[in-house]
Amino acid sequence: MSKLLQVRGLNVVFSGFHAITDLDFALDAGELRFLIGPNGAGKTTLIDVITGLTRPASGSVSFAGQELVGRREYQVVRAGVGRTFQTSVVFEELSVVDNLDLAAGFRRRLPALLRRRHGVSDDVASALDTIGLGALADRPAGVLSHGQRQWLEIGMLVVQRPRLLLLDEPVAGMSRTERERTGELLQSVARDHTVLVVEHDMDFLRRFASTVTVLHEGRLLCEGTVAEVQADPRVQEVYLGRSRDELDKEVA
Amino acid sequence: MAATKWTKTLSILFLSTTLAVAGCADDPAASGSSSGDTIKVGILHSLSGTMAISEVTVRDSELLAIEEVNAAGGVLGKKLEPVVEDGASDWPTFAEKAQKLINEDKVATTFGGWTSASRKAMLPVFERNKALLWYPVQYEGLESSPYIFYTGATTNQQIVPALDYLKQQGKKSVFLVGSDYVFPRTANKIIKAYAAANGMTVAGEEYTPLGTTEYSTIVNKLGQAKPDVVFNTLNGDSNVAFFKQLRSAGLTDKTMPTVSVSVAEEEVGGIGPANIAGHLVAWNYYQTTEGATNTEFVKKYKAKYGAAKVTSDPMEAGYNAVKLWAAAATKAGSTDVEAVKKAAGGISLDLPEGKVTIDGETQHVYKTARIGLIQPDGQIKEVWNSGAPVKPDPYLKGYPWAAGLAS
Amino acid sequence: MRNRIAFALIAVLLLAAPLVFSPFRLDLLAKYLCYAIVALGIALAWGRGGMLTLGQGVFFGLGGYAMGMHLKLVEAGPGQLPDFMSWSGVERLPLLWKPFADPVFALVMVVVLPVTVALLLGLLVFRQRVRGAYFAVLSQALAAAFVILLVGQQGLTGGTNGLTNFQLFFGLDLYDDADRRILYFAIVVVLGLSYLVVRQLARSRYGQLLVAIRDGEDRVRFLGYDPALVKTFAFAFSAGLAGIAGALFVPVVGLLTPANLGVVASLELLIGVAIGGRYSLAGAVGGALLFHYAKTIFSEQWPDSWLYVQGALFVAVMLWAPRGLAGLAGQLRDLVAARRRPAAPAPTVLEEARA
Amino acid sequence: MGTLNQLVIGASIGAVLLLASLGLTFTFGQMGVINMAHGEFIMAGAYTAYVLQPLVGEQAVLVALPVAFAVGGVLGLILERLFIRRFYGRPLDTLLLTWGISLILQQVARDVFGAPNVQVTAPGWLTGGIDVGVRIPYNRVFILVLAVGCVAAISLYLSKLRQGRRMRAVMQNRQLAAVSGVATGRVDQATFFIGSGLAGVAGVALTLIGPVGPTLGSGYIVDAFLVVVAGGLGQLRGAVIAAFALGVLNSFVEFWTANGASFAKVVVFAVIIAFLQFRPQGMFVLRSRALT
Repeated sequence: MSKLLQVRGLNVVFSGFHAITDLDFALDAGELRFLIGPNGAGKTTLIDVITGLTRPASGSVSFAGQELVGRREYQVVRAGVGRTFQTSVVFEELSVVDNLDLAAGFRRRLPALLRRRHGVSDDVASALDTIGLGALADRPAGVLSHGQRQWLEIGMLVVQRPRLLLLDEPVAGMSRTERERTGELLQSVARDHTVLVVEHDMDFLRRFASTVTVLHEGRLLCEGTVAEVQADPRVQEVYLGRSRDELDKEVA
Repeated sequence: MAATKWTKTLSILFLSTTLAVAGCADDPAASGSSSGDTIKVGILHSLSGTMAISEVTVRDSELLAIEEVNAAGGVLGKKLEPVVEDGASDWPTFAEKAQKLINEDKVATTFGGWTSASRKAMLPVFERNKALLWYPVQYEGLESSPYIFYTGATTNQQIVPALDYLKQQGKKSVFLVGSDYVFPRTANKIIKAYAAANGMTVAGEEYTPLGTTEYSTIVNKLGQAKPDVVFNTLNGDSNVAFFKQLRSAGLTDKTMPTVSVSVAEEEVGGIGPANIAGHLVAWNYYQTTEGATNTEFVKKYKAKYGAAKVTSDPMEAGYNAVKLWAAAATKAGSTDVEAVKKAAGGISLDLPEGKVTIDGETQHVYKTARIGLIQPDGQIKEVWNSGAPVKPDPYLKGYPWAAGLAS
Repeated sequence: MRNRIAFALIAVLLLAAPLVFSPFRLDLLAKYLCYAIVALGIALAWGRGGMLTLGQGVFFGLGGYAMGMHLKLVEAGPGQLPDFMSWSGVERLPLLWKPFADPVFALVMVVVLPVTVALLLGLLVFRQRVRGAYFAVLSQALAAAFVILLVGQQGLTGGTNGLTNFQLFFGLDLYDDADRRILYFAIVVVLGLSYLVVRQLARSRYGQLLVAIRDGEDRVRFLGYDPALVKTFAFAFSAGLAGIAGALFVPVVGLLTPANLGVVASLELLIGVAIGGRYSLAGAVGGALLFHYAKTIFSEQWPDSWLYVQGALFVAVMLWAPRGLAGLAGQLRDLVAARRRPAAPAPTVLEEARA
Repeated sequence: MGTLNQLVIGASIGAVLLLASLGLTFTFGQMGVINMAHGEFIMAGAYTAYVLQPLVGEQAVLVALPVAFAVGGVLGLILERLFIRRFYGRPLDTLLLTWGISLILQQVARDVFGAPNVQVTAPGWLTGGIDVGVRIPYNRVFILVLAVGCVAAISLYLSKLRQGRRMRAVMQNRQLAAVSGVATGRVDQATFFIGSGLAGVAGVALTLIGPVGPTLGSGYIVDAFLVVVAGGLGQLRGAVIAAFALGVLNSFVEFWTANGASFAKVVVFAVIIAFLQFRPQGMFVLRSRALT
């Protein structure tokens, strides 16, 4: 079976600095994959390249048989790849429902756009249900807490029915209970989507990850189940070859 | 946006505007000019914006003239009451304020305008309301509105005499430099026609946007073309930059003489006499023009506005406008527009520039053309004059070479 | 419901204005209403879309010149040249002018010209993600360049003098007060319709999308929209409104000159919106009326101090009421709320900090 | 021959543009603040030379350079402390705010110095010129040297002095600089002081070639912003190249076309729009991974 996402020979250079070097990476349809690695490993850069934000020096990114390199961001989204950012951006002046509706409507043509929203579409209603913000549906998104914003962002992705979701550190800065909720949300989303999660939080990783890819200094270090990866000496070196302090910082 | 919030805001904003505008509608000013013991006259110049530099001085001299008329007993036994409005260097504002002076203040006549554009903006307003405008600045001619009196020079009283002078001096080639608007373009059209008919060549023609201060390229072109003389129709600030850059490029009044038609005593101060001394200008009046009337005018002007002030041609033409209108109204025995118009023709007064006579047919005035040489002290010395006042000919009908210019 | 009552009330007030005002003051009001139409477009482009357009005068001018050219040709009569051409030495009617003799063509051009220029500029700059301050600077340069272009083509455009002296406007005699009243009513109707259309636009999904782009253009891009298209549409729409306003301005004021659409004029179109409140359509309309009314009053009463007042208005509004008069109520509410809950994170308005 | 002349002239136009826009690369480029009152700081510099003239005599222009730097700088500092400080992150509001301030400053100048242009006399040694086919006036050489000197001083300041390095740090990442212990408020003040001070210096230089009046600055402001836009945010070398490129473009268009001065302005605008099609961030960009 062919891969949903296939990255081949990827190189990214920022004015002399090699952020990613000769990276090959693949994702099967239906997978929930975690991407980890110390700072500067190239995790976010990889996501940036897939979504068209960063142009690689060389290499290809094929998604369901289409080449993504060279496409503009919105074209990548239309091809079926959605992403979130480390710092969540929701539209504070719009209500929660309007945020979701906006995300859901990206395939609407102009005449449909020019009409006002009447009622809530089924997609939006079910997304609202999934992320558990039904009670706040008509409040402006500006009043949401940090965790709620992240969920709303995930909801905005889900409602677009992408074939691949890229989540960049979804639990960073969250409280314990929020992390828990996010994890559950992640699992329910992963049931019918392919998901790639960039995450630092080891605890979170152990609880919710199945397969993990480790990047280090722009190269692929290893891939496997959580247990396999944790047992890999190279990973231990990368992470444990440093002081305890640094590690804490890294995973915090 | 909360729905109720904007509703309230809009209502409040609108109501306040409406009430305020309504308040103005019953302005006591609308009482009319003939009532009471004063006659209202409008004064409409730019007191703000880029043109304020020039126009404020014209307003001042017009107010001086009104003061003098009042001191001498007024017009028809009534004192003149000036209503001053600001055209703000903005042409629609001129139209708007002209309308206000006519409709709300019911002025007997209006003195105003400087730029050609401001006159063109006001012209329909005065024609529509059959009201009178006195326009005090030299201009491009080709106009003769029945509701405007032109007390500045038309082209045959300034540009043509300047050309005659240059020809007489043996200048064969002329380079035209002007600001990009109506007066320079029309003036240059006339110059080209004149040159063609008089064996002169036009070595170049350049226009720069109003307010341009970068003249190195044009100065370079001048240096390469090496004309006998530059005919300068630049306006305002551009003159300062032009003359400074001309001089620093080593082109002096000897190697690159110029004749300017928009540089008067006021402007010389800003340019710096050192930068422009020795160059020529063409006007109908200088502060140094001889005659007791002018001595008196300069004295009074300085007494009122300060000893450091200078007098210049447009100021004098504004002063003249007030005096001429007062004489016409007195002769007509009324401030009625049609009566004044009828009485105005042939009125002749001794004014600072000499004898000035209204030409009833064109509603322009007879003026003596004068060529002046800028002195190191900033004053302008007359080096040539037309001998007698020149009959105004706004359409240059009396000049065969100009046939076809005004189609 | 209350909205409708307020709208009806204001409509009635505007329609009753001719009973109260002298023809001169009515003309002024008509002129302010033209500016208010422009203000609606600016409120959409700037308030909703975050595009600070410092060149709205260009579109106002394009609409105005399209109309002015037609009126000039009607004035001159068939086969004749407009007055300014003869004194500019133009002997044959330039090709550019010929189609404007047709009233339908001219009316279409009133909208099409500004919209085309806005589409072109919008697509060029927004696609390259030129925004925020950069866009503001470019739009201002557009206004500066456009004025220079107009002034330089005296034979075509009337130069600095512009187009003046109109007596006829589609059968209305502009020298006649009764006919001018009809013109006034026409402007009131156009303003009302524009208001309704822009309001519909602002409340539609498109309007929300525009606000979303203002607050997070890149985020919207990752929702699968092309922000350049969305912004260009709003920009072009505001240009179209400005064009219509310009076309109505011409018969009201009786002239149109490059000074009406330059850098300063464009900023004046903007400041009314800023005063009234860029986020509120009604505020923008009210602000435009108020600002231009203030300009008239001040320049009549204290002409020398007008610049101080105008400058102080800019400063005061930006300093104390960035959401304008319409936002003051909300601002007070926020203030009270902030007193009660000192640590409340008041939602702030985001704008692009970088181009 | 003509080509060489126009190159030389273009360079001298470029030097004027550079001087007028140099301060903006600080305030606009480094802080993202659109200061429409920049032109009025230029004007203040020019009037400084005028005021010093009766006190100093012929060399007023030279003495005025440092004084005008201080005058412009202090004006900028006042502006920053009183207003701009509250406007970080709201650049478009700053634009309108400073536009208001520029109107007020213009009227102040009109009330203090009068509406007509005043006259500043250039020192005698600046009146001549060098002949290289075309004559380059000494005052143009002076402006060129001054511009180059300012650029050199600034780049030294930015690279060698601790203060300057802090400035660059704040410019590249305000938050990071702040948490690293840089007093960003202090740095902002310094940036504004220098940027506005440079406007003052430009004003003195402009008295040599142009009019000195209340609207002196407003004539340069649009062009100056275009230079910064074309050059790239906060990029000194971008501004230098853009200024000279625009200067040369201007001089060539003006020279080779009839009625070129009007045409040149339009061409410059079109070229900048076209240029931004392939370099939307200006000539030089700072790479950053931040979103928006």
